[in-house]
Amino acid sequence: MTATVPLQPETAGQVRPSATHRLVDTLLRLREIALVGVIAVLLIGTQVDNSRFLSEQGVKDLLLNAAILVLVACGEAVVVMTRNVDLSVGSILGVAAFATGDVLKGGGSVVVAVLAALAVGVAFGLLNGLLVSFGQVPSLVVTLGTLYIIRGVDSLWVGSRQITAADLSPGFLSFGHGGVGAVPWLALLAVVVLIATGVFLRNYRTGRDFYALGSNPEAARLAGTPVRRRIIQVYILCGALAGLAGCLYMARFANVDSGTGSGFELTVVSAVVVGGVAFTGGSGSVYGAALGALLLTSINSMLPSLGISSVWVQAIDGFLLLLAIAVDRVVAVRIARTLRKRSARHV
Amino acid sequence: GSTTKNTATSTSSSGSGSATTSASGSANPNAPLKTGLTVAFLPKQVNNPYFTTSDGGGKTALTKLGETYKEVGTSSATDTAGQVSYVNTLTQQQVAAIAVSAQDAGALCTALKQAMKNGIKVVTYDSDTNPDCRQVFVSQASSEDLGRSEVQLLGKQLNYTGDIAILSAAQTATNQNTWIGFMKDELKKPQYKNMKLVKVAYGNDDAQTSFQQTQGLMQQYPNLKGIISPTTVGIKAAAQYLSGSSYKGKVMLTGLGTPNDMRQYVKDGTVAGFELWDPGKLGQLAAYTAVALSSGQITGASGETFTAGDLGSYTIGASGIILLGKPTVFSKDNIDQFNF
Amino acid sequence: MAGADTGVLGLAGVSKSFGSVAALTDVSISLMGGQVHALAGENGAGKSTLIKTLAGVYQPDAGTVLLNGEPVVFRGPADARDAGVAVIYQEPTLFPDLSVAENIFMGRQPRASLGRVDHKAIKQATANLFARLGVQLAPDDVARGLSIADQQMVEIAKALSFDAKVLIMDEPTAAITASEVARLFAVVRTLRDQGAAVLFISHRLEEVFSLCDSVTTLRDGRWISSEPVSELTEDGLIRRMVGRDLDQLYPKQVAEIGEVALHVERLTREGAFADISFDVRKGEIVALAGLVGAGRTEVARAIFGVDRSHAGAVTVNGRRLRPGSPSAAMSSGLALVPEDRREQGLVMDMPIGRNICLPGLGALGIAGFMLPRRERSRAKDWAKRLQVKYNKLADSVSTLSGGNQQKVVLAKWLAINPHVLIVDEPTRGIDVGTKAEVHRLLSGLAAQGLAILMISSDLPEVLGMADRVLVMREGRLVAQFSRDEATEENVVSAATRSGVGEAA
Amino acid sequence: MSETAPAADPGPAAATSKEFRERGFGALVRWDSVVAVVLVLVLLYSFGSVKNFGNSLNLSFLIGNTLPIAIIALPMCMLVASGQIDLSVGSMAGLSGAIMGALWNNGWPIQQIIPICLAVGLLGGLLNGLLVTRLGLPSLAVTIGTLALFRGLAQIILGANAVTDFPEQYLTFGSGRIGSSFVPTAAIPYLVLVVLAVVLLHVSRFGRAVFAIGANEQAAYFAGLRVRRTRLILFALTGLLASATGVFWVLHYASARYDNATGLELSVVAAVLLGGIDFDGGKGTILGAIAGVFLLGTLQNVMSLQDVSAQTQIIVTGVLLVVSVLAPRTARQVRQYAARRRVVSAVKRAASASA
Ligand SMILES: Nc1ncnc2c1ncn2[C@@H]1O[C@H](COP(=O)(O)OP(=O)(O)OP(=O)(O)O)[C@@H](O)[C@H]1O
Ligand SMILES: Nc1ncnc2c1ncn2[C@@H]1O[C@H](COP(=O)(O)OP(=O)(O)OP(=O)(O)O)[C@@H](O)[C@H]1O
Ligand SMILES: [Mg+2]
Ligand SMILES: [Mg+2]
Repeated sequence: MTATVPLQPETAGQVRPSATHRLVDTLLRLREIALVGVIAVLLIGTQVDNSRFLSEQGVKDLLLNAAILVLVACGEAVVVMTRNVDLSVGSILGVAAFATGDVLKGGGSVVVAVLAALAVGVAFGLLNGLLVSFGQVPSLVVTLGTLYIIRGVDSLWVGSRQITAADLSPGFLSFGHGGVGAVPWLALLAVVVLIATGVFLRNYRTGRDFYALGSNPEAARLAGTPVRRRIIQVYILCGALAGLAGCLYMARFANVDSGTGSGFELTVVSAVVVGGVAFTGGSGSVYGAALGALLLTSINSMLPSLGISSVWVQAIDGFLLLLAIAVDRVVAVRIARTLRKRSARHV
Repeated sequence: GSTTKNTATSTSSSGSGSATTSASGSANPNAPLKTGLTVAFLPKQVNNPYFTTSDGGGKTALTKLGETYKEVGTSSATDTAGQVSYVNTLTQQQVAAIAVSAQDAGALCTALKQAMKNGIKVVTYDSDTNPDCRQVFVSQASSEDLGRSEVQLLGKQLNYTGDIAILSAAQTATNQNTWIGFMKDELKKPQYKNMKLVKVAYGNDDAQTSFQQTQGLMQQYPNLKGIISPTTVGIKAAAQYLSGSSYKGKVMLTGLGTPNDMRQYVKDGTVAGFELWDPGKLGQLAAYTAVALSSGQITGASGETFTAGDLGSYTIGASGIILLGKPTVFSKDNIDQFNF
Repeated sequence: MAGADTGVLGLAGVSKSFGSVAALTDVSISLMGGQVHALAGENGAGKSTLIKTLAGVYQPDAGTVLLNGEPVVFRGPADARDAGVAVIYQEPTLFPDLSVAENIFMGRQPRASLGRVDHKAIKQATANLFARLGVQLAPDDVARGLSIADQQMVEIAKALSFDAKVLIMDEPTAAITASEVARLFAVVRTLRDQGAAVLFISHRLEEVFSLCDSVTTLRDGRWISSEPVSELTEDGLIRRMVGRDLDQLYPKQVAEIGEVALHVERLTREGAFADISFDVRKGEIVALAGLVGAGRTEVARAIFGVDRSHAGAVTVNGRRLRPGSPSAAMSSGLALVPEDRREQGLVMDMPIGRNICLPGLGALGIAGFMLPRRERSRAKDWAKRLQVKYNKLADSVSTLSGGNQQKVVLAKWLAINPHVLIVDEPTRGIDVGTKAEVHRLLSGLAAQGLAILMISSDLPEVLGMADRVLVMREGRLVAQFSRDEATEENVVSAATRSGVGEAA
Repeated sequence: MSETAPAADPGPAAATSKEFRERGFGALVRWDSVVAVVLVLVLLYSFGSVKNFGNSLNLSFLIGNTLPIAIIALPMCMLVASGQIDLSVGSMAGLSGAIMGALWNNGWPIQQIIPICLAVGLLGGLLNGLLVTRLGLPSLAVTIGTLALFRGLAQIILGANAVTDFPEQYLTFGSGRIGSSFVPTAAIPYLVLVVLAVVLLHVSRFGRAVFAIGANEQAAYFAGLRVRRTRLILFALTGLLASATGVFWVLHYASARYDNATGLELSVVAAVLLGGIDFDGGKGTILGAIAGVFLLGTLQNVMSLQDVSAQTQIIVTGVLLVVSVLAPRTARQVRQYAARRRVVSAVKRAASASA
């Protein structure tokens, strides 16, 4: 401290929050906690009604259902954090899935197949990234455009061909549904990718740049962030994850045609939004998005398991989605108020 | 099925387009087949392997007869508005006949009547519209045959005991609902007294949804022994789920599927047998019917007879329906003979 | 060209225009190491444009940027930064979602093993910077919701953290009070003594004279003069800027003080301020003074209803206001000129005219339909009264210079003829010439019976304009002075006196 | 906004995405007029050289089939200008159709059914609006939720039924045309709606508030505008017109099913985007939205007549969207690059002179 400066403000008198208080504050601030709560309530509620719901096979199914969505939502979340959006993920997933199948059908190895899927994803991600960053044009329009373009290219390429289980090797197929105990390989892969992305976002300059870019693009530019490069990078990441997800889709469903992944973008966007990643950019986490994905797929697994007629499923689905975001919001507001009062008392 | 109120005659616009009027024109069974006609196929969805096979059949037949084949359609199976505007476009283009698989029994009516009014012959195949909006419906198999035979197939596989469920496509799918009606009726017979239908689930012809519906069935009904899925998307999703789950081999699956889709699951024992008609033949028959209509050999009235190339001779049944024939049952023994 | 006296950073013959507006014409300047250089000029003279050209934000249309006497091309702000240039822009540009610590070190975070960002080091370094500047913010605080003054302090901390060879500051002091200014100056002097070149912009002339060694004046985008400050008087500087002599700076008119127009009683908002009671009478100008963060802006917001108060009441002309409703406040004749012009005062992408007409749309049309002619005449009239320097009324506000934007904000609210006017930092960034005009205008309106509550960090302005001065500290009203009692010492000591014997 | 953009080249700093469209072609051209001109050109070309395009039956098909998108585009344009979005419009149209079918099956008179459908639309819109404005939820999330909810309700209400037998004169209204001209009967009320929308958005006080709210919510709030109420009204209007579209859909296609108008939201969004409405809010014109809608509709019609495959049509739609944002931008970028080149070479010259 420089003693030369006059009018030293008084800091000694301030009550510092205790360690436990701070822990509670941090916990309260974690938006993800609310989501975990909502998911837990839903799962436990279903389990009470139907004891087979959380059996080994049941848990496995839950995780399998979520894995693909988690991957894509993770990539989408990063894009959304930079105040952009990628609506073309469904189309990319479709092409990548077929590319995987095409390689495998032609007798290619699994490694080549995965690389092909990633390459497809990276290529289209790069296309999106270039288009968006080239002119700093609204990503919503651009990626809605590439949604159509990539889907059209897919239909032209695939035509009426399809890849079915008979075209795939047994090893690849068992990768699609096998695993250790109740944890499928696909889910493990998704979790690894998720954590890697999370760590990258939190602990690396490039990751922090993504947040900065979404929080205030103008300020990011003034701070010397290479805006274009970062935008291209997030789109490549998102494309690559969508490509990888396409590969997993192939393994999981063992059936792709030119329509695979249509309309998937809306599910992905809902997962991201439910996961608390704001479309205004700069906030949220990939873990939230992953939880959002888990919540959505859990709802869809839960309803049939409760024996609810399919006629009702969609309405209940929508209702629960609204309920989840509303509860999340109310809880967040309450917490903010509590924290404010607490800090008011500390002054 | 559809609970459409029957005031059809009053809704038909300006009368002239309705089936009754065109059927009252005279048929000349010996009229020569015209050549150079353009017949347009309008499937529920382009790029759908099933429809590509059936329309391919149509193309073969038309080429043989010296006609022009074309296929247009939407890339989504639920884009009814898109299908309507394709009918409109074909009307504008003055094709000779349209062979259409209707996404919606009612929504195409106005447009199809417009087409008929403009002298275009309308054949529906695979999925019908209201009877007064087309001249002939080429039906893949009798709904009754399909419904009953699937139950019989599953009954044999289960030794006639155990809970069963149905995994259908959309709740609105008219043909599915008709089949399910006959399945329920078949189950009333005494030999099925130990088989209980516990649930009809809907997978919306979407792989993921069908998957989750199958999972739900398993969790909800521990004693479930068999599933009938009378839709190609549903049966392959269910098969893929079962083949990778602990229920493989313990729960029997049958229904309607294509041999190519199902080959793997028949071989690995997930599925013992399923059935389907030959979609290629369905398309051929639709094409022959369209040409016969355009050439004036038939008008669409019941009782008329015509020859459909090497498929043989067919007679139009009640309310303008032509039946393709009995479905084929596929199993380990014969599946490798088929490729579609 | 290169030589010992060329300076660290400079411009040679630079011109820059925006469409038909020439912001800079053939301007040269040179910044010397170990010197604080002032840049003076009216609003819209081209000061910010000059700075952005130095910082690589704009590329000059003609002329060159010189680094150590050599021509360089800064392709973007990153290039300038890498060359050792740190900039505080006129408008704070923070990342609202990130902590202030991250804001300061974005893009150049210290790293630990495996290239990981060292979060601890960032916090520590931020805490040190804040201590040096006397900023009472925690490194973990999120930037969203910070007052303009706090944002400005974070920007200052950011610029200082660079250890830059050149420090450029565009009106860093416009929103902060004397004590923060004193701290900032102490730090800047240290940097200067260590050999840094500093470029400083302020419309407060006394700051220019107390801090700077030399001064360059711009007028209408043209270079007028560069000279040592010691050879100049305030009047001389004003003459160079404005091109003429100026009238009295705080032209206080005598007004008849009428009945109570604004009555605030026991107003409380948890976490911001507590138990605030005061009156403002017709014809009276009441100033609310205090340090940055004392809660003045929060009080204004709560009175106007933008924030919900948790206890207490506000009465305007005898009518009690519904809490939390600006539209109700406005319909009873209350108006608030907010301090954050970019977020709250203006719709930056809308035309100037539309902005001026935004409040009180009702008076500009018939039965809900707008009458464009009425809109245009209101906008034109008020733009002229406040001497806004603009090209076309249809230009978007974002093309105006900072001070001219502030004039639009004032015009917007004065145009609706309120009964009670709350102004928060009304002359932030406004040049001396127009400032006098604004003061004359406010004083004249008060004389016609308007009640004014004025929040200002500019102490001379407070003392020159106010009939009464209320002083806030840490969310409470701690003192009240009449116009005669109010002196600089009184107000400052009331605003800063530490906790001894203070009313609870 | 209806003012012409200034002829300013603000340099890279001010080149935020919000400004790019207008700045793109300088002061000469506004994006919505570009779209309108392109539409006129496409029409002229089609009349000249596309067989069967110009006859009145085809034109009436074209207009009739585009009307559902065109109706919803009106309130959507305003909603987007206020910075919000409603993705539930297709489902709301489906729900209103389903209610129409179910009530008709139960023997209700159609004169009662239609007001009920419209009321449901209003309520649905209010639900969206209340969740967004009162709870502060993001509209994207809310309307993805109600997208599923409304469609689900439609399914519950009408189930598998398809209702087709509505009264003749209503069906004629839905699909008929005036005499043998190319104008569908329903186009007349639509024109009235267009006039109302233009007045509301571009002439009235309400419209001023909408743009201000969309461009800067906080500043609008500080100016005493009723941010939440304005948005609530827009959501309600959107719901109302979505349900009106549902009614029209049923009459036009003579079919009430729960899955009517599935996916309509994406077509509306694409058309509105093409018309130059900025999804950041604060910008857009009704003219632009309508031009966008009919440009897409016309292109699809023309391509179908020319036997262009569905896949290719999809690609063309996509390319059109991308070009719509990229073209103005590219022109700008090229200009900037040239300017920078000039400066750099000037500097080089100066450097070599001093060396
Ligand atoms: N992005 C822009 N587009 C168009 N004109 C601009 C832009 N930025 C600045 N100008 C114009 O350039 C001139 C100089 O503006 P500048 O911001 O440099 O003034 P300033 O000296 O910083 O004024 P102030 O003291 O008010 O901050 C003004 O006339 C302004 O309207
Ligand atoms: N941009 C905003 N910033 C802060 N608060 C806001 C904002 N917009 C709305 N609010 C909150 O909304 C409430 C009222 O908003 P507004 O005046 O826009 O709506 P209204 O239509 O007048 O509502 P009401 O009918 O309840 O009076 C206030 O309590 C305020 O806290
Ligand atoms: Mg400035
Ligand atoms: Mg303040």
